[in-house]
Amino acid sequence: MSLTPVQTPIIPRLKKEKIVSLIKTGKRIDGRRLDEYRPITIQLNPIQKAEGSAAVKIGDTMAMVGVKLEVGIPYSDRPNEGVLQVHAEFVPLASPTFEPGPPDENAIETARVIDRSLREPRAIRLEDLAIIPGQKVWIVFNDIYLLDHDGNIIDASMLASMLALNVTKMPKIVSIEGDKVVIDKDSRGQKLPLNLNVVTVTIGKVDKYFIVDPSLEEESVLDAKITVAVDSLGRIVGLQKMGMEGFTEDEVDYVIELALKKAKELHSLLEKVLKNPEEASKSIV
Amino acid sequence: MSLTPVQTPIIPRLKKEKIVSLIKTGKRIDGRRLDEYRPITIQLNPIQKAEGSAAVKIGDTMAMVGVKLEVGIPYSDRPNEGVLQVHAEFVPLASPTFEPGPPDENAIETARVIDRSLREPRAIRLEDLAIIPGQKVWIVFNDIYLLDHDGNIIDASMLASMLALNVTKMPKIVSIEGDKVVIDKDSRGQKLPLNLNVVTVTIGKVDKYFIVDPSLEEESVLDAKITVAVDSLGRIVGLQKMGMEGFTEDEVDYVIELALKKAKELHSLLEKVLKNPEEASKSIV
Amino acid sequence: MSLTPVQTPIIPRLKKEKIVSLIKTGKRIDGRRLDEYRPITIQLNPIQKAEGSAAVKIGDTMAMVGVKLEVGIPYSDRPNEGVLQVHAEFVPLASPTFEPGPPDENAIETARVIDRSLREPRAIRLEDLAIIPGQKVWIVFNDIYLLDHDGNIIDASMLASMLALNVTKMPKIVSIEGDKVVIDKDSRGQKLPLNLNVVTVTIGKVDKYFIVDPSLEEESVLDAKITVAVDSLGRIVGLQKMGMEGFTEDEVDYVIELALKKAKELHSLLEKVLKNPEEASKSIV
Amino acid sequence: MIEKPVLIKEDGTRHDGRKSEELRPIRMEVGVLKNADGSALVEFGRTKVIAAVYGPREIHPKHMTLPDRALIRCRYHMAPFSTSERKSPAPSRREVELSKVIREALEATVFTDLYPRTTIDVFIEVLQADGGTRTTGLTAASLALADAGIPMRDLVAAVAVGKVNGVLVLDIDELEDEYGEADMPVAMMPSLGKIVLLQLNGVLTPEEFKKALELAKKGINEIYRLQKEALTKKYLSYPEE
Amino acid sequence: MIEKPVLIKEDGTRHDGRKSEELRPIRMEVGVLKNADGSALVEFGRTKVIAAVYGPREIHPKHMTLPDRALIRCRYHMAPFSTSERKSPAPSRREVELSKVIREALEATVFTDLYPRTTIDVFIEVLQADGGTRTTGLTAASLALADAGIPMRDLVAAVAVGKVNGVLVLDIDELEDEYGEADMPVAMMPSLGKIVLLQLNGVLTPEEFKKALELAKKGINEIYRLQKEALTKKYLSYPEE
Amino acid sequence: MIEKPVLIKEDGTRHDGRKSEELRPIRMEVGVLKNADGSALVEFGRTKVIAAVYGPREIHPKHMTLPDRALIRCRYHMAPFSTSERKSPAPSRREVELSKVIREALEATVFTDLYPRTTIDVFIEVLQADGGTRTTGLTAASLALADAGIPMRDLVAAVAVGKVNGVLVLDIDELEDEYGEADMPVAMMPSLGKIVLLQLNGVLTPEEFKKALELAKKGINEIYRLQKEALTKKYLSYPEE
Repeated sequence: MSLTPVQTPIIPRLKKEKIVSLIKTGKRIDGRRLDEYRPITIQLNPIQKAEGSAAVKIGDTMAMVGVKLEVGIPYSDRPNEGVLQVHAEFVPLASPTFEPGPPDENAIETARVIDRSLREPRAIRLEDLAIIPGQKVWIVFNDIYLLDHDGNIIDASMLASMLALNVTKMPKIVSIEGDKVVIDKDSRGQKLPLNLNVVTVTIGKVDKYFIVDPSLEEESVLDAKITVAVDSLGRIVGLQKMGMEGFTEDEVDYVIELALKKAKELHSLLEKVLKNPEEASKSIV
Repeated sequence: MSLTPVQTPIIPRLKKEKIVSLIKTGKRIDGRRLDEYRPITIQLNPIQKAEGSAAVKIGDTMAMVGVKLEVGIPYSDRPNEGVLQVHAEFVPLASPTFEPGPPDENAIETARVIDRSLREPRAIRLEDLAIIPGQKVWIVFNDIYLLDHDGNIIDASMLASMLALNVTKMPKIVSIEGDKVVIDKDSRGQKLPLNLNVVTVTIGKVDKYFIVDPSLEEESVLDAKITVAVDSLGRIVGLQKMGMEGFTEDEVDYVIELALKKAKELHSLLEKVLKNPEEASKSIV
Repeated sequence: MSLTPVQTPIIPRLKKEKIVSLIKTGKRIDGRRLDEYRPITIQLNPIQKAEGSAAVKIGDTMAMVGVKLEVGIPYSDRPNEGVLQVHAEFVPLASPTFEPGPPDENAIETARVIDRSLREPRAIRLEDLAIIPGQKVWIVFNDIYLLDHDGNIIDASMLASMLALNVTKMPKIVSIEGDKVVIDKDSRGQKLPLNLNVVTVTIGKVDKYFIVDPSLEEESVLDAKITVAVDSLGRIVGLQKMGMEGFTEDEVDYVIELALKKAKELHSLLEKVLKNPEEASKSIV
Repeated sequence: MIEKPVLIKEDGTRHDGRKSEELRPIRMEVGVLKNADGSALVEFGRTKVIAAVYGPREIHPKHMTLPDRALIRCRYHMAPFSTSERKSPAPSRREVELSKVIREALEATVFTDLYPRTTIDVFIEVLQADGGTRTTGLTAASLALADAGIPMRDLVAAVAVGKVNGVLVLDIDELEDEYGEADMPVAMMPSLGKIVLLQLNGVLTPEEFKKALELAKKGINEIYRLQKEALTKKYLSYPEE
Repeated sequence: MIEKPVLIKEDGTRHDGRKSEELRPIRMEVGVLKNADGSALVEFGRTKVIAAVYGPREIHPKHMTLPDRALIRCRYHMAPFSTSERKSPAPSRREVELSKVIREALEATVFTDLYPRTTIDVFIEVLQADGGTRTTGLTAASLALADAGIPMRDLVAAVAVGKVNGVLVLDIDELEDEYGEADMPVAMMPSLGKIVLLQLNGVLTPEEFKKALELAKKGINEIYRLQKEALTKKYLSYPEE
Repeated sequence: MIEKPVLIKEDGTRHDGRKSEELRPIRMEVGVLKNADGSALVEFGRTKVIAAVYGPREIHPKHMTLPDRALIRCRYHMAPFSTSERKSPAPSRREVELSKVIREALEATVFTDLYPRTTIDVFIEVLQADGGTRTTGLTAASLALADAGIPMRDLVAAVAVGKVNGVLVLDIDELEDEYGEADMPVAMMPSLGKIVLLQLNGVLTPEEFKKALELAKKGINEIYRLQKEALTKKYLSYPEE
């Protein structure tokens, strides 16, 4: 069952009013423009034991992704393709409001939005991940781990996922006998085959105003928000409207246009980081 | 753990007293005789995607059953037989007192009483449902779904199960290679092989009086009840005493006799419906 | 999550004070010496359906162990060895403070301490329990069932485990075809192959004093305790410090020495019982 | 692996004979359950969904109470026999997500501040799934809310638009969803012109997205008309029966 | 698949040498546990069950309290080593059902209205299962209730009757249950002549049913006698020890 | 099955070049998270753990409140990508046990009686597991408690000693743990000389145990020094930044 969420942590009413009134004058409480992301910091491969990993900070929101590859069985309706599994854990370390336990609806939604945004434009070349067609394929686990929650979890998680997938190197296959595949986790060879990159842009609505990359304080005053997934070809590859209010058609059009613009910036950032990983990667965890 | 149930929804004491005092004069609050069922309405095959299905209304109690067939592995102690799985879900849509979640003890008891009543007289010819003996057999899922609860869930669920099994057509087997069985869910051929029909008759006890097919209001005043499963040969193929009081031997004898009589009526109804499905089937869901 | 436990059942403060003040004079509330076990009673093979079983009473603490053997798949990193599985259930019958449900942290800790104490010194010759190396091996289930809790659960559970394993006889293998192993549960042949015996000695700390085999009342006044597992060669094969206080190094040294001494007594008891099972085994359950 | 079926025929019609902008046959019935405070059965083609509303009623446990508004609790759930492969009754991740987006869509329309300290429970059971179950469910849920007499800003009407062989089509069914390129469920409060549910599972260019949204709106207006008819039939025609 | 064993020999005796109307050797011990307020160990042949009662005691959480009577909570549970194949410790559907029918049988005899706002907890642990575990468990539970000093209308005594090779037999064991045609567990409050548990897992003609019930009653009276003996032994012979 | 690697080379050094009594490179950072009241990141070689503390804060549900002291809640948890084989996110029995022994070690140092009726929550997340995760986690947790300003009797510093090819070695890593003969995690309040966690997974003679404990103490004193440095760096060097 999905329940109306209780607003926690409680942001004082006065602060909320200030956030809203600032937005109405085109300003934000942390000094940003309405269409501006917070500073983005990136660390590549913080986890050597993962086949690929990345940590991303957008402002104080910190998300990690570890990619693991294992040999498994394909879905029966896709016998010749690898399997992508996206999971997200919002561990209680990340926020005073998170509880230990299995993923709640927000963590599940985050994982599923990112899963679809990767799957639909075929960001990963799953068709190249069959080992024994129909029997054994690579399972790609994309595990999202949220370490600090300061708003806009999805965009940080998507960026970390895309970066981790880009730096993933596949374990070597040592031998295949019958349907037994032996791999060597400790020696990694080829890069994970990708077709293209995807980013998400999340835009919040306050009254008639729209803000990019809402922080946690700002999320508490949002009427609703939309996450738009955009691939490196400029196509819309995912959409998720969230929150307890609606959008007019014109508002949706505006949001999409703004998202396409911001997505370009994020794609540039991605490319820059991946071109010069040593330079661009900072120590986060 | 099983706990003394809390009586909900609370029926006013005055109403309860009226129900009881009426029964003591041989009458019932809805005008029925003590040994009379409420009107029974039947819909065959409301769910085309199931291999067989039926909806049954007894008064306002509405139960659906969908039968699905899948290929699976036999029980190790019955390697040459198909597998019957009966499950019941009392979804929260059906009553203000039902909660979402896994089946509670009442749903489990309902499913198990029906399971045994089908299994013991070999209502389904499970021995004809082996595909590759010892390795692959048909799994028959008989899923009971309660949509509206107005008392006497078991009899409605049993009737719906028996009807759904009678109209079930088995998916065609496309190919068998080694131990791999390929079936075509979209083309159905043979009928599910049955040996006989089974119905249940539930009789409630109020003081020294006995009522057939208790409604929800009546269930709130019952001391106890017995469900008797009777097959088309007139044999007793299942018994379940429920409720927090006992029966004398004489009372049990009376209940059994009454149940055997009412079972004949239900068997006639079953036959009539199955002989003229178009005519007898009404739109329920 | 692990939580500070609530002290239940509540032992009156006066009684606690008495227990402590007695200990400080070298005495115990039940008249024992500080380094003395309560009387130990043993029953061998109370459960004929288990491959081996034992019940042990230490004072009023009663623990049973049933050992079952099944054919299963080896761990991938130990393809040529049998598998040992130790589980403990603290059923609600055993104490007013136990709740039905999956094992809590205390039951899990007990099972894991005993598991390690058996595994590390290779008490069971797991290497002799492969049936088809790499494919089928014996799974040894050592199920601990606590029936009455009067303190020092671990030592009673360990004793019962060691005895049950000693009297375990393995089911006969009827046939092996390919990777299919057929066994006959009803005829048992060879003994389970063991290398050595292990016992645990649990010692509680109260202020600067140490008591062996604390009873439930005594456990309520302990600052902390240590369980020392000792094998029949006199080696330390497991350690677990428990409770919310620390030990100095000197205290640890003292505890270890005392444990080694008491372990010898328990090993003698074990040997005596196993040499004359008929004589030594009493009826417990 | 089954071969991809012909989804758009040479004459431009779809595999089931519909035109690209045509809805499936729709059936709506209001007040189909006795116990529920409100209920509705809605079919879009073979997709069959039943929704029930209980409330406003007391909340247990009490600590979940909201002081200034009604809590909305919503469960989207599929019957085990509703799908081709039997569905396990345990709630899947998909059902958890859909329960959330459906609840959020309904939050926008219910006047929850009229019933503080209560809960309004919405239960959606998919009896047969043949594409568009979330939109059919949302359409049924808003009818059930109306049937329960719960004040709303507007009904919610919903439909999924798809892209199939490059063609945008209205109200896709399961086959089109499985082999098509995009599935975009949309829900609106039609009189207020507000989009309360919007998801995209697939790939669209910005231009295609605009057209798809227009197409959804067209379908939603038709569904809205049918919803009002169904309510009228139950509540206004009553004396004539 | 194992061949069906000979269940009724030529001389009419059963596989274990019993006559058709003969009980297995029965052992009953009352007060076997220290912590429980009442307890009993009962064996019917190799079937071995221990029952404990805690209460009347306070309920947590409080909201489960019944204002006018004691709550009864009952758990029937099997030890993992009690069966031929190891039983997973998680409660099975069978254990859930049996906990319910055992609880209902006990509800009929306990004067629950004497202890409003409390709970009486009955825990039944099957240590070895060789047929008739629910009836053995119920027999043990009613002894444990008596041992806990809880006022009851009567003891509950229980036994299962079976039909094996067409013959009605008393107190069936696992082998007879597995290969027989019917298993009918019956529990009674013998002095009051009330049947408080009645189930049938199998096929009986109406005539057979009548005879089976008579046979059960016969066994129950004998079990009842043993129960009273066991209680007497504990409570009356005490000074002699 | 992989062949056992050379763990102690001919020159007495270990597989990674360390001497037997040498710690891995250690990194400690305090205050790394925004939301948590206190936090710390600690690395022992490739083992990387982050710990956060929330509290003292209110408890939900209320009935868990302790009247005379703070409740401590502690969770040791591994990220799915932290291990060679992906770890399922559901808590394992191992994680349940380690949460308990870590909590008990912390109970000994926190002045819980200063904050009655509150909870202090300690969350330990293993980001990369390469041996010694519980001791690294405990070291991080005590830094996080200090960072949260929670009064403690002493810091807790911890390390695991191993026996590898018969040699006692300090701060074993995963490879040494897997192929070695013993793994003994030890945690102390170093200034108070109190051992607050002690486990042994392996076989030691009484003499070896004594030596192992001495070796652990040596490592713990070094770790303690680094902890104090890390806290000083954060709190005293602050004005210089």
